[in-house]
Amino acid sequence: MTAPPAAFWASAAFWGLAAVAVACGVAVFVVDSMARATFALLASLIAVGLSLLLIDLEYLGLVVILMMIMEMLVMAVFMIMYMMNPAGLMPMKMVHNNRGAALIAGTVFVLLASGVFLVPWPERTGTTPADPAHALGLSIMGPKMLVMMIVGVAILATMVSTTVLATDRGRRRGKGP
Amino acid sequence: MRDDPLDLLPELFLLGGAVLGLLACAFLPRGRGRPVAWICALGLAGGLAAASVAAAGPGGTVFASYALDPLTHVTRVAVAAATLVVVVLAAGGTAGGRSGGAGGRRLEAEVHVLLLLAALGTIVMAGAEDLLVFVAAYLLASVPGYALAGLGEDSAGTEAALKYYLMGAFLGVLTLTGVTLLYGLAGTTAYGGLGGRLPSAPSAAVACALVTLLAGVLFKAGGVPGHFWVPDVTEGAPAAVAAFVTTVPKIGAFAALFRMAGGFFTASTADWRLLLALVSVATMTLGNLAAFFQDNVRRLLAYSTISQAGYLLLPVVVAGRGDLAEPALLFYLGAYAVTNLGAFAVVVAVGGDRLRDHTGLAGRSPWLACALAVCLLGLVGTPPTAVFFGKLTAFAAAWSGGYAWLAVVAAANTVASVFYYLRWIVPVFRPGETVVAAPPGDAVPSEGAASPGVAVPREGVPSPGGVAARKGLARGAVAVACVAAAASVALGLASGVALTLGGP
Amino acid sequence: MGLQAFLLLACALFSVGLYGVLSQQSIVMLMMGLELMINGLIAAGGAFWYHVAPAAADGQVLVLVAVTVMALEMAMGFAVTTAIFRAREVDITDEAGDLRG
Amino acid sequence: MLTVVIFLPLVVAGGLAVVPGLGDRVVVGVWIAASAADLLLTAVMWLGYGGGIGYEARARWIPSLGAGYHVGVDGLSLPLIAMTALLFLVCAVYSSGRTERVRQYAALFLALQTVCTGLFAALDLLLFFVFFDLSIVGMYFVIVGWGHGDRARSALRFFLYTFLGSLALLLGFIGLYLGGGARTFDMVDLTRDPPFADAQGVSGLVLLAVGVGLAIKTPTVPFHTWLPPAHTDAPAAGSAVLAGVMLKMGAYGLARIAMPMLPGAWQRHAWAVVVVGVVSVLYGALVALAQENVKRLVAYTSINHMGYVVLALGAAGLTAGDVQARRLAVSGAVTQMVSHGLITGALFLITGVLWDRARSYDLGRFGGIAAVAPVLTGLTAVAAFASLGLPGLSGFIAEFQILAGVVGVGLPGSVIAGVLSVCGILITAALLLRMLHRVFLGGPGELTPRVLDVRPRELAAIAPLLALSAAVGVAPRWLLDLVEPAAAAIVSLVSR
Amino acid sequence: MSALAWLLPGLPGVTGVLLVLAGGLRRGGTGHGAGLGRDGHGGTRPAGTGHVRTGQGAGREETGHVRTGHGAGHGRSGRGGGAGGLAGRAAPVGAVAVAAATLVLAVLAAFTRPASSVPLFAGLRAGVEVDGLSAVLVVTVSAVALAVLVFSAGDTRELSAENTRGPSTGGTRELPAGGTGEAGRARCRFFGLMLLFTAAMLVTVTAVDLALLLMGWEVMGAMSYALIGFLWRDDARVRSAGIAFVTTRAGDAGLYVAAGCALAGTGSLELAGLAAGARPWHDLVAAGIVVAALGKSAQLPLSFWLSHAMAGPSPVSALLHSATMVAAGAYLLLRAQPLLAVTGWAAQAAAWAGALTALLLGAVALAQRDLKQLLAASTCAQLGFMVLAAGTGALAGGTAHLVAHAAVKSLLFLGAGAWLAALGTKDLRELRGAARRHRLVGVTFGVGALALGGVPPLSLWVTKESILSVVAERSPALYLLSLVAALLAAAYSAKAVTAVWRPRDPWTRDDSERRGTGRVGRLEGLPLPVLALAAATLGVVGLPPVFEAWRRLLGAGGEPGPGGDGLLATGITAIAVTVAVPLAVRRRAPEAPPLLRDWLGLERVAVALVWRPVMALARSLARFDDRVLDGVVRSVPRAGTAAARLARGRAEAGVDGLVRDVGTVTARLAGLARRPQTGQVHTYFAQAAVGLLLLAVVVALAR
Repeated sequence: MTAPPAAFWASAAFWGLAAVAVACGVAVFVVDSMARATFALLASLIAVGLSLLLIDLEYLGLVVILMMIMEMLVMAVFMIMYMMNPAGLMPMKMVHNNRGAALIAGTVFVLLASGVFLVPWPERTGTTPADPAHALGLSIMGPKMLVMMIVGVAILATMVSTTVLATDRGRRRGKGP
Repeated sequence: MRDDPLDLLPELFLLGGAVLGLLACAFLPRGRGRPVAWICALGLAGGLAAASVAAAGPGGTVFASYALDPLTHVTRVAVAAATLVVVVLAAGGTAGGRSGGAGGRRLEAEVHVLLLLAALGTIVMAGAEDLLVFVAAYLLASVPGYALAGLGEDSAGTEAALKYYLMGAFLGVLTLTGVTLLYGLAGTTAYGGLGGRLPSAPSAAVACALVTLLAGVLFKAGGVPGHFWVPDVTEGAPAAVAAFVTTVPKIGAFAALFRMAGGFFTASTADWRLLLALVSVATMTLGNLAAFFQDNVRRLLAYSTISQAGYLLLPVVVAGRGDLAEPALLFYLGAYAVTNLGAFAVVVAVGGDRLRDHTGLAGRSPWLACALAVCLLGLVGTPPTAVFFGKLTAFAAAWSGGYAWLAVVAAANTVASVFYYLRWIVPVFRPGETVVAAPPGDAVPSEGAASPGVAVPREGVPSPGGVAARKGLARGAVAVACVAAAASVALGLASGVALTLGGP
Repeated sequence: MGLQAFLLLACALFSVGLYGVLSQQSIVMLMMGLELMINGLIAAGGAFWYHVAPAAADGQVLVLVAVTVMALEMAMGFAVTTAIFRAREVDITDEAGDLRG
Repeated sequence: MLTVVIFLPLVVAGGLAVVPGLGDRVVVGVWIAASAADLLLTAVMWLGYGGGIGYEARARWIPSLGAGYHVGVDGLSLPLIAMTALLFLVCAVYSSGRTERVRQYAALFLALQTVCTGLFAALDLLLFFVFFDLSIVGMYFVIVGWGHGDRARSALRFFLYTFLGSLALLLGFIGLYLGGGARTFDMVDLTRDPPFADAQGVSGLVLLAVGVGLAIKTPTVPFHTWLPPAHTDAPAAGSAVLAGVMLKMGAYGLARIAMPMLPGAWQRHAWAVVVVGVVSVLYGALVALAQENVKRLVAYTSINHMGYVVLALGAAGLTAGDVQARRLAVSGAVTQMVSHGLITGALFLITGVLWDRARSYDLGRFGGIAAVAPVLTGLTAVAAFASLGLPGLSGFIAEFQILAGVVGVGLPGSVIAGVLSVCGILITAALLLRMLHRVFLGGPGELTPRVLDVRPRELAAIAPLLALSAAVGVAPRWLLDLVEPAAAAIVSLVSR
Repeated sequence: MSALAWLLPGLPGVTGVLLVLAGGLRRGGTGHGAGLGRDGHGGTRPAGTGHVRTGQGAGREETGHVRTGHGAGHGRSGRGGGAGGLAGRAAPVGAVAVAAATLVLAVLAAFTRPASSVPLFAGLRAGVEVDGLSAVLVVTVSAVALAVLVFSAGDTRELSAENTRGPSTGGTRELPAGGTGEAGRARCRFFGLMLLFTAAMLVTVTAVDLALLLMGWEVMGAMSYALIGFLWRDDARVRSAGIAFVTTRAGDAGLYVAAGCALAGTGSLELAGLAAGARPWHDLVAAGIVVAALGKSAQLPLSFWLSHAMAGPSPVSALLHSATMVAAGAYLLLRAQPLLAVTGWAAQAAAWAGALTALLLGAVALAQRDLKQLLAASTCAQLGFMVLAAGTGALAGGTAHLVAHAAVKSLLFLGAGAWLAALGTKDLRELRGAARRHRLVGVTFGVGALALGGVPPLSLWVTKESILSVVAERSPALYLLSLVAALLAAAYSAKAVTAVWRPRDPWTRDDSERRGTGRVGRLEGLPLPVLALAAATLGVVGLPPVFEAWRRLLGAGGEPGPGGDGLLATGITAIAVTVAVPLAVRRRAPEAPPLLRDWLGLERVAVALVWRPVMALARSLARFDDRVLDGVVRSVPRAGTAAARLARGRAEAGVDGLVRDVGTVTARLAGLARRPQTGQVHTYFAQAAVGLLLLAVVVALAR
């Protein structure tokens, strides 16, 4: 009995994370309180972020985790601010067209999953760069600069939009961005 | 790599206009939105001028993912011009009348900023040569739109915004799925790289990826099955915004789709032409059928824009086959934008959404009635309006690309569409009925753009007296309608020039 | 933990999210469904980068964009929800059905 | 000059629409003057015409599509243009007493005049189509705005049906455009090098599209059902223009576009065209025979008369037959177009007089009008006899050429077609005499006392049409000298 | 000289048109005034109409004039009527003058033989030429026309008074209101139409090609319509006119076909070249010509229209039955005789049709009680001889018979017309003693009738025999038939003579049909002796030297001319029959079988076999047109609207419940088609998802 190689641990970690991610994802729609759903979702997101760490994407994984934590906190605050059921005290099950949705989702899953195994994915070309984060930075400063520029403007637009929409009567209380 | 920011001067003008407008919003007192409108209009005008100049300049790819070619140039010009028109329509709403009457809300000055941002996103969408740029631009083009739809802050407007947002978000995620799949299949997101790698990819997977990618494009274009928001948003949003969201995003979406189709669809082994042809048939048929018995002119126009999207898909279907497809698409887009804006301007001017609000319009305002007739007949495709030539070239392109049957279906659909356009035109020229005075609580100044709350009578709830009861017609909107109608005819008559410019 | 495994995870998340999107009445819950779908895409995007084309950073940018999209869509969603909640005390899609036909 | 003739009415119409505060009298005066000026110019053009394509004008329009502003006249179009000018003048005179929204009415008619003239002068498919479509729109507004009865419905039917036809036509034009080697919409070029020289199947389909589009406009059975309601509910002048001018657009298109540009397909399907023509002749006549409504009756005779034109054009494609006879038939077809415009215009104006007086078209409620309106009766009698093809009036000149030509082609089938069509002449005679008897002769009917005789403006409108018909009937050479070279050209083009 | 060829028909034609136009013209709306005054409708709108008439002084004055004429009463010579009255008085004079001039021209043309042609259609010329046959006919036509017009100038009653007082309208009060203006216009129109009628016949007989011939031919038919229906207030007369026109036009259709076939066969429309065509074509041409001629000449089976033609005024009958219209058919067959001979069967057919008509219509004539009907049937019978002549090649004999018969028949009809005007009847029983009361008419009528019966030495005896002698050579059967027909001719002639010459008896009534004038005008009497003289003496053509010249004139081949034996036999028979009939009639007038009285029931057969089916077909087609064809067209938008209704979706249908209940994707698909736009975002999502899924599947499987 040799000790399992690193690949085994990695694999085991991945499957564990995957199980957590999917289970938490399912839990989002199973639990009967919105707050719990939020935290289930956060768990799922974090599990995926962690799984990214397994494939050399440490930077991105962390980004995902951090952003998601922030986002979920915002969501929690939001629910507490506005929603009628902040504490998730009342049982909550609000679905429509449950069977149809399940059927569609199931079909999609079956099709996609079969695609995953049937499609001959391309061979790997090139190797992982020594520092993926550095490569990402170069790329953002290079060929993908426009993406980030547009994303920036989109963030600006979102700020304006949310402000305009969410504040009562436009700029009554708000100022510019 | 070319990355001279001057190549993006038109986009920068728009961005600058938006930012300056935003600053003006922050410093100007409430209710004084006119300077913002001017700033934004200037930004648009600058963008228009810069785009015109750039059209004569050298083409090529800048920033490794942005194309400068006729497709981009025409989109820049068309989007900027159309947005300018909408700004005029919206400004007419804010500046024209009483401030904040009973139940009425005026559009905030931010509307112009949002319009500019959405226009910017639309343009970038058209010019994108990288799927990631496209996704980002999609986001940029969509997000302000959601806010615009909900600007009225009334029940209908927010519902419109909600639906718009939900559809956009969902289909946007699907698009992102498509992008991810394509990336997985090709290992790159640039159009050029995709074109090189896709031929070896399995066709079923590519087909799946293309369909999901299409979801967002069809959302912006208002095509089946991404069309569901169109009627609801058109009805619920302020009229000027409705004019914007049914016109401008379509331009960008079709330009982007055409670029994708020519760029890497053709390289794939999937039968994407069939895919688009099916979508086209479904879109035009559904749009036409659903428009048949609309009593609400905005919904009618909304469905008409859906059917127009179906026709617009014709040249895209045959992208890359023959030299007619691109000029056909570009010309049709311009023609459609002008004509559709004209029709919406009439709605803004009249201020009433029900068909009967338009009865006897010819008696009240013959010019407006003529403009409406020209625009609607233009949408039918009656020569010599511009849409006719658009349709003509589109049919010709489809035929020469081997899709004659699609042209036949489109022609049959056109005939069906005559019915509902005439349902609108005829009462307009009927001798007018006496206009009933509106109850004071319902009376809102004529700025249709400013009054979505009452301009949207619910079905089943009779709106006593109707909103047509208003005495005046919004002057700015009347002017816009007449100019648009004249432009529609002029563009048609001068289609030779337009096609020559857009063609090469 | 090959490509297929990651993709399977992505498929599962995507499908679960899709189910949520289609079935949830509450707008916020629906948005959570969307997030789950994007979550799947993040997993898939990262896996593709690693297993298909690690040389270029396209996949990483893709993940980045996906995260941004998620954040922005959420922000917008909250704003819209706020607006409609204020306008008509509703946070359920089924009750926003006046515009139809 | 031709451009002036085409656009003069439109300019005047624009003026009428824009200049405010014009009295009805002034409007009518301007309207008549404009139409008269147009007729005068047309007459000058006729006198100065020297064969071939005359008064040709070309301008770049949409070079990238190979379409241009290209107009010109030849022996085929000049008579029709002249007839159009005359008919519109006559309608202006006829309508001069109208009080209802005169300005719009006059502007609309003037615009329609431009459209109709332009269509006949167009030498570019796209230009042709533009005018073709606009004629539908204009006539739609005429019917909806000034018609009577169930006008909205009839007008809608008219619009939808003919619009369908126009789209079929458009598809056909696109086919011609794509099929030609030169990628052009120019009729002259397309005629010189007919497209689809070697693609039989496609050319057949294109011919089908073009043919259906034009057949709806002509109209031939079974595409005619829009015609009777549209005519019945249109105002008299509208009916006159619709039947007199617009029906010719279809047949003119066949002769101008379908035959020269798709000669092979036309030859292959000539028998089908002949059959359609014969059926239209007989069907139109028989259905007209059973009508109890004067205007519907006249409308159905239009189907009958246009059937002769289609028959003759079909026979022209029978290349196995005698070429002289085919020329005769085509010349007859062109003559029939002119003749039918004059006669049916007069007949519709006459029914308009009846409606004006009695608000009815019911055959059974009139009778013995000759006693109270002798002049009207006389005019009707002349028009009816002209319509049934009495020698000395234009109908005979046309129909004799057609029938003799069709039979003279000398194929068994053409003889049978000719014999069957001759029966059409007979039925037409019976039905028109029956109409004459029941409305104008015999004992007085219920509505007869209401019928006053023609007013001067009505007489001035109807009489010139009949006089011209008689002029063609007695001395046809002035017309045939113009028509025959064109007919010969068409026959030689279709025989390629 | 060529001008003469055109002038000959042109003179009466143009004059005719002018007269008709003059008859139609009114100054300033007399008709309005008349109409208003008569119908008591004037009270509602006189001011308005006055306005509309733009207040022309003349118009008002004349309206007033007519109203004063109202008071002045019935006078035909009343001062009212203005232009119409003036034209009415001038018209007869002018018409007679023109007819006389035409006769002069005709004689001139007969000697100078002008010919001329002009281009008509591309490569086809239209020409007129006076050759032998035409020369004979133009003179005959213009002479008879002159005689009839002179008679008409005298006969004013039937044309004017009758016209303004239709039987169906009754009421004498109408007569004066229209005043003499309307009567005068009617006379104008009448003479104009008569001249046009003559001109058309002149064109027909001089035309050298089928196109021009057809023109004259059809105009003649139309004029016959206008003249038969001249008294238009009477529905029956108008109907008769219509029947006459449509029936003859049914025959004319043959000429259209013949023209086409001639074009196909010979490349030209020349009458002279018809026989040269190739095999199928000249048969078809001959068939067309025979059909046309049989129709025009009222031969079996189309004879019935001639019975209806009696509805016209008597002068019309006189002209129509003698030298124009019916004669045109015989003329055409004589003209086309070479063609008929070439085909063989066509000649046979014509001969048999002629012989049978002569026989059967002779019997019909014998069975008539009405003088004009008797004469009409006799016309058919006599034309039968001419057709027989054309069929057997007896060109000279047939032509001679045509000419002589023209004189005889116009004489007889004018006589009958004179009596009708004077005595108000044409019933044979009421005409007893008519000849004794108006001696001139009686004697001339007697001469004519005896000539018609073939009594020696009068003209038709000889001319008929000149036909029979040829027939005898060709076919015994035909000869036998024609002998019997000749016998019948003698019988019906004798019946007519007997009827008018028997003394009155107490039961004889005047004015059984209308009010007679009781007298025969001078002008009416004028043409009778001349015509009687012609009827009596035209037999000289049978004298061998004359017949020889006649044959040369007509260019006929070796016809034997009337033979002595034949003449003797037919003469004696005719005399015997003529003598026997009055005796037989005196004893007991045999009741004729109804079938014969009713013209063999031909009309009923035609109505039952042709008209009713055509009308039934027309009605059913009209229904078909309204319901089926149109229905199909209508159903398309209906289907479209139905689909649209479905597509639009309904709020009240309980969408939510429905959509929740449907569990399967396929059922959802149905929901997608029916009501996509539910307003519910989640249904939008589902639809979009399913739509995209399906698209993906389809496209993935497509390749």
